Amino acid sequence: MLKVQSLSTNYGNLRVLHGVSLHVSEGEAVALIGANGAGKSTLMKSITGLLPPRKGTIQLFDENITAMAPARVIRRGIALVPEGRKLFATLTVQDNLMLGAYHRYAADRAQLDTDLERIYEIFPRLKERRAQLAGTLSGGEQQMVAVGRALMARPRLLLLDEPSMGLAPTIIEEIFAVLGDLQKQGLTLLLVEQNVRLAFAMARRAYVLETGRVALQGPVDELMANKEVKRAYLGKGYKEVWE
Amino acid sequence: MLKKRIITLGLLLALAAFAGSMVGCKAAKQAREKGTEAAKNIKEKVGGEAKGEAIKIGAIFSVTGKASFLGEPEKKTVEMLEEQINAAGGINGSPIDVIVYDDEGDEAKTQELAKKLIFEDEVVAIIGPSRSGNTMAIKDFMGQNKTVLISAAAAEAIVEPLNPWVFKTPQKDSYVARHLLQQMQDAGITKIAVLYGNEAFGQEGLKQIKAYAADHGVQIAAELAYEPAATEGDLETLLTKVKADASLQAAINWTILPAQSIVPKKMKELGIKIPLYQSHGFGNIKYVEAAGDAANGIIFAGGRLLVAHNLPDGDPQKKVLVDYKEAYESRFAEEVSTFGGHAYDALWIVVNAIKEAGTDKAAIRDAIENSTFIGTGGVFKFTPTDHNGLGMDSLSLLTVKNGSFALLEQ
Amino acid sequence: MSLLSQIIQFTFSGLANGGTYILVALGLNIIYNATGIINFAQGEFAVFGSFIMITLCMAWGIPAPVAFPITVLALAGIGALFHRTAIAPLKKPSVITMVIITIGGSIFMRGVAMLIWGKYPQRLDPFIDAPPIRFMDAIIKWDTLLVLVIVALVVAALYWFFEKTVTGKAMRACAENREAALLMGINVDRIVLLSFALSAALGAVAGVVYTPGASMEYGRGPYFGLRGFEVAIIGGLGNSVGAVLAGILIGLFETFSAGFLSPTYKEAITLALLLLVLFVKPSGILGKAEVARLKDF
Amino acid sequence: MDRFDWKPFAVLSVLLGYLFVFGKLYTLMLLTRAGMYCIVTIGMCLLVGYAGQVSIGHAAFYAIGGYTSAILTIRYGVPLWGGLVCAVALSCAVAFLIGIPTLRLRGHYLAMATLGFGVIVYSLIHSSIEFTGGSSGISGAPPLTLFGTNLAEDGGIFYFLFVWINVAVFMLLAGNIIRSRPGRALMSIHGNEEAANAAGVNTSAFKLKVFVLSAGMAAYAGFLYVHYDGFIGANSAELMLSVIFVAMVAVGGMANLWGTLCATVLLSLLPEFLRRTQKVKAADLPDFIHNSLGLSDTQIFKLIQKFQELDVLIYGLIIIVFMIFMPQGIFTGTADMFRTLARRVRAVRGKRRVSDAS
Repeated sequence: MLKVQSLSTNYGNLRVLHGVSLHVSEGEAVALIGANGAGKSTLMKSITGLLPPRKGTIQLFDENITAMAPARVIRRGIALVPEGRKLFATLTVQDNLMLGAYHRYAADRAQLDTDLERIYEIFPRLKERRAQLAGTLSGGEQQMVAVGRALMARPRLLLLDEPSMGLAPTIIEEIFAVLGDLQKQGLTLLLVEQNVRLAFAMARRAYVLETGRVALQGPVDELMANKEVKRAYLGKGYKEVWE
Repeated sequence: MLKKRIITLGLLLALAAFAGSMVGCKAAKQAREKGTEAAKNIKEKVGGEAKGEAIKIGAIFSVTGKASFLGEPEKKTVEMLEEQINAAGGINGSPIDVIVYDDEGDEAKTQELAKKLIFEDEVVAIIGPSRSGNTMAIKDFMGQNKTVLISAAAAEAIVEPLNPWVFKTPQKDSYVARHLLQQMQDAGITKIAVLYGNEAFGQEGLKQIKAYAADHGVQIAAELAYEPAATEGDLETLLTKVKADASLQAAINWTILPAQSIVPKKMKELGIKIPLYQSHGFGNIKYVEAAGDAANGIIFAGGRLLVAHNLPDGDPQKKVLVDYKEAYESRFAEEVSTFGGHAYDALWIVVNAIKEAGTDKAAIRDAIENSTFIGTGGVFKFTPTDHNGLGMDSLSLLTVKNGSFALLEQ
Repeated sequence: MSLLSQIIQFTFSGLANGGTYILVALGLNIIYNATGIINFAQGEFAVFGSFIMITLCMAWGIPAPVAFPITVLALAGIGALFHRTAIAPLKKPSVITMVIITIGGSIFMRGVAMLIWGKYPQRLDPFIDAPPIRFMDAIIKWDTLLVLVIVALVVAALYWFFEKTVTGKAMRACAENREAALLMGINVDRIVLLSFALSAALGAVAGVVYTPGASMEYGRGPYFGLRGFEVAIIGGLGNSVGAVLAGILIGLFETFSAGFLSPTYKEAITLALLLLVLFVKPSGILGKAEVARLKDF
Repeated sequence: MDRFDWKPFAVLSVLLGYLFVFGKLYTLMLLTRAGMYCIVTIGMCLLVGYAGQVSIGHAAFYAIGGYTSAILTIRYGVPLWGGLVCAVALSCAVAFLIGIPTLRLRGHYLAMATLGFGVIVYSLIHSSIEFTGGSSGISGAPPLTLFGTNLAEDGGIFYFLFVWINVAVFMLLAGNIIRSRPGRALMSIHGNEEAANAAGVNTSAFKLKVFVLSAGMAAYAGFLYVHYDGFIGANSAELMLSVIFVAMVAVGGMANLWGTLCATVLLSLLPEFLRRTQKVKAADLPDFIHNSLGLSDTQIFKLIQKFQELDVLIYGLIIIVFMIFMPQGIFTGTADMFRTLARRVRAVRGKRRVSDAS
C-alpha cells in the first residue's frame, strides 16, 4: 500500500533521514521505533508532505505522492495523528473533529454527522465534552480528540506519532484498545512509539530507525529476540517487568 | 596569557589611535582653515565678477509630512524664482543656485539639513523652515555658526528674543490676533471661545490672543485644543461645548491643520450661528474648497496676496502681488497661497542683500538689517532690532465670498 | 443646550467614531485569528479605502452605492497583494519580524498614498444628503445612523462567518496550529491570503464610513491603527464581540473625556486605559480566563 | 561568542581615527547623530535581541532624558552633570515602574503596551505647553563641556569623538553583559523561558534589569542630543523614532551587537543618501526628454516633484526587503548571500567541467 524508497530529508541544512526505505501493506499494523532524534517524526512529516524530502520516492498504491502538498496527501487517504497532539486549543471538541473532515466537507456534507456520531461511539467521553474548548481537556482526552480528528478524514492509512506520550497507563490502554479494534476492521496503521512494548504488542512487523537509517527490520517476534533491540529499547529490567 | 596580552595590546592600539587622531585633528583643522582662507582670498581677488560660479542659497521647507501644505508652495515658488532670476542674469552676473531640502516637518531633520547646507553645501544664507517648531530647533545653531536665516514661519518667538542672525517674513501672530480682536470689539463682541490645533502654530496663537484679549474688552470663555489627528467626531465634541454655552458671541479657530475646513462645516451642521474667525493659516484656497458652503462668511486676517486683483491701483504692493500670483498660477495650475509668498519674500530679501553686499555672511546680515523691500507680505522695513520689519498694516481683514477670498467690507 | 442634549450629542459622536474603530479592530482580529500576526498596516487599509472611494465618487462621479462595493473589492485585492509581497515570502517569521515588516508595510503604503493622492485633505459628499434629525438640542446626522447600521451588519456577518461556517473555523485553526491545519488538508496559504483580503476589505469599509462629510489625508493611517489596537486589545485579541463592546466603550470614553474633562489629554487618557487593561487583564474585557491561558501573551 | 573579541574594536578605532582626521565636517556631524542612536540601539539590542523583549516605545526614554536635562539646566541652572544624573535616574525609575507590569506580557501584547506607553509620553510632552514648550520645544540648552572645552564648538568634531568613545564603551559593556553568567541567562530567556526558570534563573528580574539599563542608555543618548544642538522637540518622543530604533536592531540581526551598530549607522544615514537624489530640476533634463514625452515644463516639474517625495516609500521598502531577504541581519545575511553566490558559481563551473569532459 505505502512504499517508501531511499528517502532522504533535511531539516533546515541538517540531513535527518539518509535513504530510508520501508513499506506497509494494506490492513497491516507496522511499528517504527528508535531513539530520540532518530528521524521518526521527520519520516512522518515527509510522508504527509509537511516536510518535503530531498531524495527518494513515496508511493501510495501505484501513485507517486513524493513532496505532494499535505492537502492532497490527505485526500488520498493518509491521516496523521501528530506528535504532541496539536489540537486547535481554542476551538471546541466538536469543531476540532469537524475540521478533521475539512477536505471532504463540501463533497460529503451529508455523511459528516454520521461520522461524528461514530467517533462519539468510539470515544463516548468526547460526546460529553463536545462543547468544551479542546485546550481545556486532560491529556488523555486530548489524545482521543486527536485520534478522532484523524479518523474524521476517513483515512485508509493512519499514521500515529507517539500516541502514548505523557499519558496515564489506563488511558493508554483505552486508546490502544480502540486502535486495535480499528485495525481489525481493516484500517492500516503505521505507529511510531517510544514505548516499544506497546508498539510490539500492536504491530506484526517493525522497523528500527537509528540516526536516520533503517538499522533493523522484520517481524516483531524476530526483533524481540534480537539482543541489540532488547538492550537498546526494552531496557535492562525488561524481563522482570514484563513477565 | 597570550589572550590577555593581545587584549591589552588591542586596547593600547585603540588608545594610541585616538590620541594620534586628536593630534591629527588639530593639524587637519588647521589645514582646513587654511584651505577655506585660501578659497576666500581667491574669491575676493576675483570679486563678484566671476561669471558662472553660482551663488549658493539654502532652503529648508516641509515639503512632505504634516506641514506639507506649507512647504510645497514654498518649494515651488523658490524654484520658480530661481529660474526667473537666473534668466534675468542672476546677481551681478552670477547665477544663483537654490538648494532646497525637505525637513518632513521633523526638527531633528531640520538640524541635520541646516548643518548640511552650512558645512557641506557652503551656502551664504538659508531661507525657511516652514514651521515655527523647526525654526526654533535651529535658531541657536544659526547664531553659533553665523549664517543668516530668514524663516517662513510665523511664531513670534522666532524674532523675540532677537537673534542677530535670524529673520522672518510672515506677519507676526500678534498682529493677526490684534486685527481679529479689534474687529470683534468693533462688532460689539465681548465673549468668545478659542479653538486651536495642539501644535506649535496653534499654541503660539493662543498665547497671543490671551495677551491682547483684555485690551479689546474680549473675554475668553473657553480654550479648546484638538490634536493634529483630530477626527470629525472630536471636533463635533468641542463644538458641542461651544453650542452649549449660549453666551458666546464668536469663536476663533487658530490652526494650520485641516480642521480649518472641518470646524466651519461642523458649525453649520450643528446649527451654531455665531461668527467664526480664523488665523492667517487659512490663506490657502484649498481649505475654502474643502469647507464648501460653510466657508462663506469666515473672517480672517491675512496678507493681501489672496485678493491681489481686487486691490486699488494705488496700492504699493499690487504689482508685486499680481505678478507673483499670475506667474505662479500659470506655471503650476493651482491657486497661489500666502505661504508661497513668505518664501518669495525671503528669497528676494536674501538676493537683494547679496546684490548689495556680496557673499560675505556678515555683510549680508548687515545689509538685510538696513533694507526695505516691497514683498507679498507687506512693505518690509528691517532694523537691527526689528527682524520682521512688518507693521500692523501688512495685514488686511479678509473674508470668503461665494467660495473665494475677498476684502472684508467694514 | 441642556446637559442632557449634550450627552445625547456626545453619545452619537462617540458611537460614530467607535463604529469606525470597531471595523478597524475587526480587521486586525481577522488577520490575528488566521495567522497570529498583528497587522500594523491595518490603518493604511482604511486610508486607501477612503481615498479610493473619494476618487470614485468625487472625481469620476460614480454614485456611492456602486462605488462602495468597488472600493471594498479593490481593497481586498490590495490586501491580497500585501500578503503575497510582504508576508508570504517570509519563511519562519518571529513576532518581532512580523511587527517590523508590517510597520515597514505601513510606511510604504503611506508613501504610496501620498504619491497618488497628494498631501491635501480630500473630502467626500455625505451619503444621505438630507437635513439632520433634531432631537432635543442635539443634531444627529443620517450618515451617523448609516454608519451604525453598516457596522451592525458587518459584525453580524463576521460572527456568522467565524462561528458557523467551516471556512471561518478553518481560519481560526490556521492561527492555532499551522501544522495541524495543514494536516487537516486546509490550504493554509490560501486561508491566510483570504484573511488578508477580508481584513483589508473591512479596513475599506472603516475608511468609507468615516469619510462622508469629513475629509481624509494620507497621514491618518497610524491614528486608525492605534485606535484599532486599543479596541482589539481591550475587547480581547481575536474576540469579535469584545471588539464591538470595546469599540463602543472607547468611542464614548473618548468623546466624554474630551467633552467633560480635557480635550488636550484625551489621547493620554485613552491610552492609559489600554495599558490598564493590558496589565490587569490582557485577555481583554470579555476574554475568558481559560482562553487566555491557551494563548501566548 | 564566549571570548572577548578585540578585532572589531580595533577596526572601529582605526575607522574613527581615520574619519576624525580626514572626514568631512558634515559627515562627522551625521555620524555624531548616528552615534547617539547607536547608544540607544545597543541597549535595545540587549533587550530585543538577547532578552527577546520587543519595545516600540524607546523614543520615550530618549525624550525623557533630553527633556529632563534641558529643563533642569535651562530653567533651574543645574550643572550639566546634575542634568545627566537626573535624566538617567528619572528614565530608569520610569522604566522600572512601567517595566514591572509590562514585562509580564509577551509577543504582540508587549509590543502594544510599549507602543501605548510611548504614545502617552509623546502626548504628555506635546500637550504640556507650559512645562515642555509644547510643539515649539525647548531651545537654549547649554553645550556639553569637558575639561573646559566646549565640545559642540567648530561644528562639533570633538563631540563626534566623545560620542563615539561612548559608543565603544557601551559596546564593551554590552559585550561583557552578554558573556557574563547573567548574560547567558538572558539568552536563555529568548530561547526558552521555562527552561531558564527551571534552571534557577530568575528571568523576570533579568528582563527588568535589562529594560531599565536600556532605558538609562536611551536617556543618556537623549542627554547627549540636547546638549549638542541645544534644542529638543516633541518629535524626539515620536512613535516613528521608536519604530526606527526597533528596525535598526532588526536589520542588524536581532541578537548581534556589531550588526546593530552597522545597521544603526546605515539607517541613520539613509535619508541622507536619498536626499542626494532630490536635486533634479526640470531645466536640467535634456531636451529630448521634453520632446519625446510631449510634456510641458510644468508637467515635468510636477512629475519630478512626485519622484522627489519617494523617500518615505523607499524607507518602508527597505525595511520590508531586509526582513524578507535578510532576516538574519545585515552581517549574516550578506555572508550567506556570498556563500550562496559562491556555491552557484561553483555549481555552474562544475557543470561546465562536466559538459567539457563529455
